[in-house]
Amino acid sequence: MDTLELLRINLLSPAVLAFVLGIVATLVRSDLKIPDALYTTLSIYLLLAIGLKGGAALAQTPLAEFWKPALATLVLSVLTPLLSYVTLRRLGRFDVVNAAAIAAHYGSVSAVTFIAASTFVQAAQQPAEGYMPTLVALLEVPAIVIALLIARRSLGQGSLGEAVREIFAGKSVLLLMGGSVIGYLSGPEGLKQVAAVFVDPFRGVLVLFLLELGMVAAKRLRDLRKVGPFLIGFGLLMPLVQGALGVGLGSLAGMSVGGAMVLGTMAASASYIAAPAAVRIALPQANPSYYLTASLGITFPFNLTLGIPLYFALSRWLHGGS
Amino acid sequence: MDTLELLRINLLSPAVLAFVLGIVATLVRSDLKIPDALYTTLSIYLLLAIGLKGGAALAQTPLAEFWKPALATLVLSVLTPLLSYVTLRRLGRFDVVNAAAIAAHYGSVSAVTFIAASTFVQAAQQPAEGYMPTLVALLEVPAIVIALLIARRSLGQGSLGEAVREIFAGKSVLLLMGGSVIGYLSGPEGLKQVAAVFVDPFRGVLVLFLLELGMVAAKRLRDLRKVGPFLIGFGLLMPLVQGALGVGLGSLAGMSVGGAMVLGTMAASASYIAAPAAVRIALPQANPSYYLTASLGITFPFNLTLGIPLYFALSRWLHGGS
Amino acid sequence: MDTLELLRINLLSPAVLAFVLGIVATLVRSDLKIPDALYTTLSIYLLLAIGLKGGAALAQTPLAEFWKPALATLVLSVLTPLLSYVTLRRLGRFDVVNAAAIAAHYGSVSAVTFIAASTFVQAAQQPAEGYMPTLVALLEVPAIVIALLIARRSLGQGSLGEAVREIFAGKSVLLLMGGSVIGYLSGPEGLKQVAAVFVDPFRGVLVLFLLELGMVAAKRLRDLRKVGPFLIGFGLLMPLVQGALGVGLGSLAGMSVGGAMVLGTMAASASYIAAPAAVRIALPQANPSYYLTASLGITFPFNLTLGIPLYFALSRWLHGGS
Amino acid sequence: MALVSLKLVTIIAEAYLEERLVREIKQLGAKGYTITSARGEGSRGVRASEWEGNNIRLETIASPAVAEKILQRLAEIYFANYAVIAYVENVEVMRGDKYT
Amino acid sequence: MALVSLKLVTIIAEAYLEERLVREIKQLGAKGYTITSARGEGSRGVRASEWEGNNIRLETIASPAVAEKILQRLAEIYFANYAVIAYVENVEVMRGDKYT
Amino acid sequence: MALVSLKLVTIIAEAYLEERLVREIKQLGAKGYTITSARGEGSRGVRASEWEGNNIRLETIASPAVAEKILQRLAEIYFANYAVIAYVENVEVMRGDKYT
Ligand SMILES: Nc1ncnc2c1ncn2[C@@H]1O[C@H](COP(=O)(O)O)[C@@H](O)[C@H]1O
Ligand SMILES: Nc1ncnc2c1ncn2[C@@H]1O[C@H](COP(=O)(O)O)[C@@H](O)[C@H]1O
Ligand SMILES: Nc1ncnc2c1ncn2[C@@H]1O[C@H](COP(=O)(O)O)[C@@H](O)[C@H]1O
Ligand code: NA
Ligand code: NA
Ligand code: NA
Repeated sequence: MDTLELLRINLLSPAVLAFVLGIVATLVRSDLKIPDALYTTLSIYLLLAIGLKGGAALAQTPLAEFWKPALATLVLSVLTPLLSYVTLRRLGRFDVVNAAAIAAHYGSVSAVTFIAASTFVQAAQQPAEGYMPTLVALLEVPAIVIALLIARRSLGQGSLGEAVREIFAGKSVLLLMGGSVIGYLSGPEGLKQVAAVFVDPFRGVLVLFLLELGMVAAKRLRDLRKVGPFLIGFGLLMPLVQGALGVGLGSLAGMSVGGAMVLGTMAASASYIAAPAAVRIALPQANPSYYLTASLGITFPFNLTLGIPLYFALSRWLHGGS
Repeated sequence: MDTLELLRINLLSPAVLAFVLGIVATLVRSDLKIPDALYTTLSIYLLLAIGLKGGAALAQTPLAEFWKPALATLVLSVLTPLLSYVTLRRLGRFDVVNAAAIAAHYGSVSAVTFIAASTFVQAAQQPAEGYMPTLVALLEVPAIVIALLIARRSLGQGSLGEAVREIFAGKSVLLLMGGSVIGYLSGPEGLKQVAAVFVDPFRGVLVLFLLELGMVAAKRLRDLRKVGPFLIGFGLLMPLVQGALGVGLGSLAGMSVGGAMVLGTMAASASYIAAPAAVRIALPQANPSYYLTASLGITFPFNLTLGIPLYFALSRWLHGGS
Repeated sequence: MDTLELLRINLLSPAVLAFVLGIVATLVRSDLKIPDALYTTLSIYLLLAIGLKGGAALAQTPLAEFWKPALATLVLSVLTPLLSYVTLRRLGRFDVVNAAAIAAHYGSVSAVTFIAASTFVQAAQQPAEGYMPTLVALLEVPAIVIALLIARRSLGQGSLGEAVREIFAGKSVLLLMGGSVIGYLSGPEGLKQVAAVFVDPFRGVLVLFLLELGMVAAKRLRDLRKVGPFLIGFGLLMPLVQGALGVGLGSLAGMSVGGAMVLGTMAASASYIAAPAAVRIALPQANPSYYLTASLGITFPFNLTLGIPLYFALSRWLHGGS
Repeated sequence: MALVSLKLVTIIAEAYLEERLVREIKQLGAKGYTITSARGEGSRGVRASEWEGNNIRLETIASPAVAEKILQRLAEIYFANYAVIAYVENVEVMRGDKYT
Repeated sequence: MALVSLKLVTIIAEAYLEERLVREIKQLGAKGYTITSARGEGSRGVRASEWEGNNIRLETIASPAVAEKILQRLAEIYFANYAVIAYVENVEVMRGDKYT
Repeated sequence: MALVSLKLVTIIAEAYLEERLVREIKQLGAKGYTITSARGEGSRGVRASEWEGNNIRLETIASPAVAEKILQRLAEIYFANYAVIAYVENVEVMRGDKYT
């Protein structure tokens, strides 16, 4: 399968097409609305399911196999927010607060992009390692904390303590980590009991979720003019840089083609779940137009459509594939 | 299996019994309430699932096999609203606006009745053709447009343009057609990925949906007195006429026993999803008591309980069965 | 498997761990909230599913096998509320109204505890009889009525008639009994059609439900001080007494290890669905702090964690097991 | 534009009372009402179980006489045993005859 | 604290009209609005299907002139064909310039 | 019927602030509150992500003094950085001592 074929498969997957349908719905001003309760339910479901699966897999992973990828992830969690911050300050001339806020988003992980990548490698017969969801938590949390630390250092104020508490108690991280612990403790046996809800329907649920995200992303696109050309470029190029970094480090850490690719996608993706909540508390002065439009309006669609096949091609190439 | 046995099977299916439970809940003034968000979620789910399955099936159907049923459907989409309109004007002495509003409902399709019919023929080991859901969209849209055109011609005013845009952008048609396109483009492979959500649970979800519809229909029944005996008779007899027409045309077009029966049921059914929305815009003066009570309070329960086995018996008979 | 091992299995099941996660979420003041619509949906789902399965199983159970367990259940439905009432009046010095209100809760059944017990015996390879859900309805309704009758006799007033109507029309009993009738009429064949929704995902759905219940129970715990030490002791010891009674009567009635244990758990559990609604109408003067904190804050977590393995050990012992 | 001055009565009560309250206010002469789902806290701590829902916020526009009767009824029957509060405001409406 | 007196217009209408009403009030000069989902009953019995949602309760704080224009427009276009009611109250706000 | 005149403060804010606002108004002397979920638009265009919810509409009936303190606090801490508006009305309640 060459890269073009991969691209075709990705673009014609039900999930990506549902995202497009969501965009279309907004553009034709349809009265379609996903109920808030459904959106919240799907989010809870996805985070808990990611956690459960990761935890159950971790229970079966020998530490010898896990520590290198874990280390690679921690390195990414330090590098990527710093990289974003410096780029935004130096090249983009953003002020401290907004640069840090955006960096928190690009350092952490988009859960839906992560799932889309996992689904993709599975469809491509190159499934990622089972413990990947654990890496999501490992990348997510430190990246946000570091971005907030930078802002605090520069501003010399702010309630970092509360922000960190809030990140851990925040529903995203709580569900992700809680799910991991449940999965770990109850093990593969426990997971089997709940597979009919938390494993099998996973991809189908993603379709509903992406329908909604398409609608939200399309609304964000209306703000494109407000954010300026630099941030648009940033939203398209930074994922490529961070993605390559992630795929490279993952490969170095001995991960499989699929695993390194998913790690790369995680690095390339920008959070719009945990990060906005944390930024809202620690940096309320930051402008949501910037960080939400960049992460949800630009980077998310880019990764979902073009990024995923690209990172996969890169991972295959690094692993000596065609 | 004779017709009585078919009737028994239909009446004792979980879906029909759930409908009855919904009616009972309303009659005994239970405090049971289906949350709005659940109702909306189920509707989105059913429409998207119908579309997905139809699209995926269409991707595998040769045009040679499809064009005749498609033509039969288009003929129905012109005939049935005209028939309803003329009957209501001539025999029922309805004014133009209300006659056209009701005709729009009886021309278009009730998604839930369609699903119940598909489930029934499957249980009777006579499954309908896979492309049926595509026919739903083909019947739905023109029928509404024609009914509105009639009203406009007679009234010499109104914003038909906007009404047509609204029908296409309306969530029902958008999900149905969007789902079909997704199903078509991602094909049977794509459908398989999401089958655990959009295929397997289909009938079970229908149970929940019919529980709610039972409650709504029972509330509508309270308006029976307001709509008068003519509309009650119309709601019981018109489905028979249109159903027979549909089964006949479907059989002529070479469809199977199950397929012709489902087409007949589609013709016999009255929309309460897409049509009310369209009528609301193009004919706001029309009285909802008429069109909702007739379609949801009378025709829907009739089709669900007695109509479905009848149309099936007719289809078998036309195909030379017992 | 010894009792400790059973305890370990129970405590490390995904369901119990999800309950703990819910408690943790409340303790760390997470912003996690289960949407009301989801909570209601899950409740509707669980009650309907319990009913459907019970009804379908009953359709296959010969009366000869069923009447003894049914009788045992009816005996329990009279004994347990009386026992609670007398204990609360004599030992606890509660007034008539509050004693009767609490007795109504401890007489009836907690649906979620019932499901957790059924899941547990299944995991322990000792599944309960299929007709168990029917027994839930048989235990639930008379127990509440009796408790309310007591209060009425003592108070010499109140609208018992309306309270009884309300219990039957109340959504919990309506869904449970309605589901049973649907399951009975459509039989195992009908159940198979909807199994993908009402059977397979059952345990997974329980995880979501218990996540929410953990959050609610943790909030109730804040009221612990208000209810006083007697009620705390009552909430911990009464389940043991009623549970032993239930296991004993079930074993006498010839039920299996799993069946007697589930009946015991039903007797031990305290309702927080049907009973609060009924009490609210018949005894509006009763203080919800008492009955909700005891049933949801104390007895529910106790049964879920320690009670279930204990009742199982007892049932095995009564059946001559290790 | 002919604006008419009327009373807006807002009742906040446990969801569980919805049907009863609607019946009562209709009997007392209210010609319509609007309900939104709400949650809240007051002097009564706990509430009935989640399964019975949270609070409702019921609004009805009515003549001063009807408004007074509604408040009276609430005071007589509901205030003692249920979590219910109510308040009244003056509002200006169009088509005043619609509400009386 | 400088409180400014303004008008609060509340419109209760079928959910289906949400987008249109928002467009209209913005055109007439409203600087913001808040919507809650509602249900209710009035003189028109039935409503469009459930699938189209129930009622909405739309609030907007505006100057007396804009409030009057909004009521006028409702009376002209909506009152005849749709289930809509509206009422006006006086409210005190901070940062009064935000609303005009 | 003894109706007492009090202040009704309505705060519309991002859902995300719910817990904090409730804590604040209790500290300032509010004896209860009612919240409904809302959505809306004002001068701040975008809002935090959907996952954090939309707006809330928080109502509290309080004495004029407490009402003023609440507005003051909002002005000091929230108006600059968050999407929040607030307004005050006069309402008549029964059992006036319940609110003060
Ligand atoms: N001071 C208040 N302001 C606004 N709403 C209140 C107030 N007090 C009580 N409520 C509402 O009325 C409900 C019942 O109040 P209570 O009977 O005091 O528990 C509460 O759940 C709140 O929603
Ligand atoms: N008197 C009233 N008080 C409060 N809300 C009302 C009143 N009358 C009507 N409504 C609301 O306005 C909507 C439309 O009213 P109508 O056009 O009379 O059917 C109803 O569904 C109610 O939500
Ligand atoms: N003029 C207004 N009338 C009613 N609600 C408003 C108005 N302006 C703002 N709001 C509400 O207050 C929220 C925050 O406003 P803002 O800070 O202006 O974005 C909005 O999302 C609306 O729900
Ligand atoms: Na990232
Ligand atoms: Na039709
Ligand atoms: Na019990």
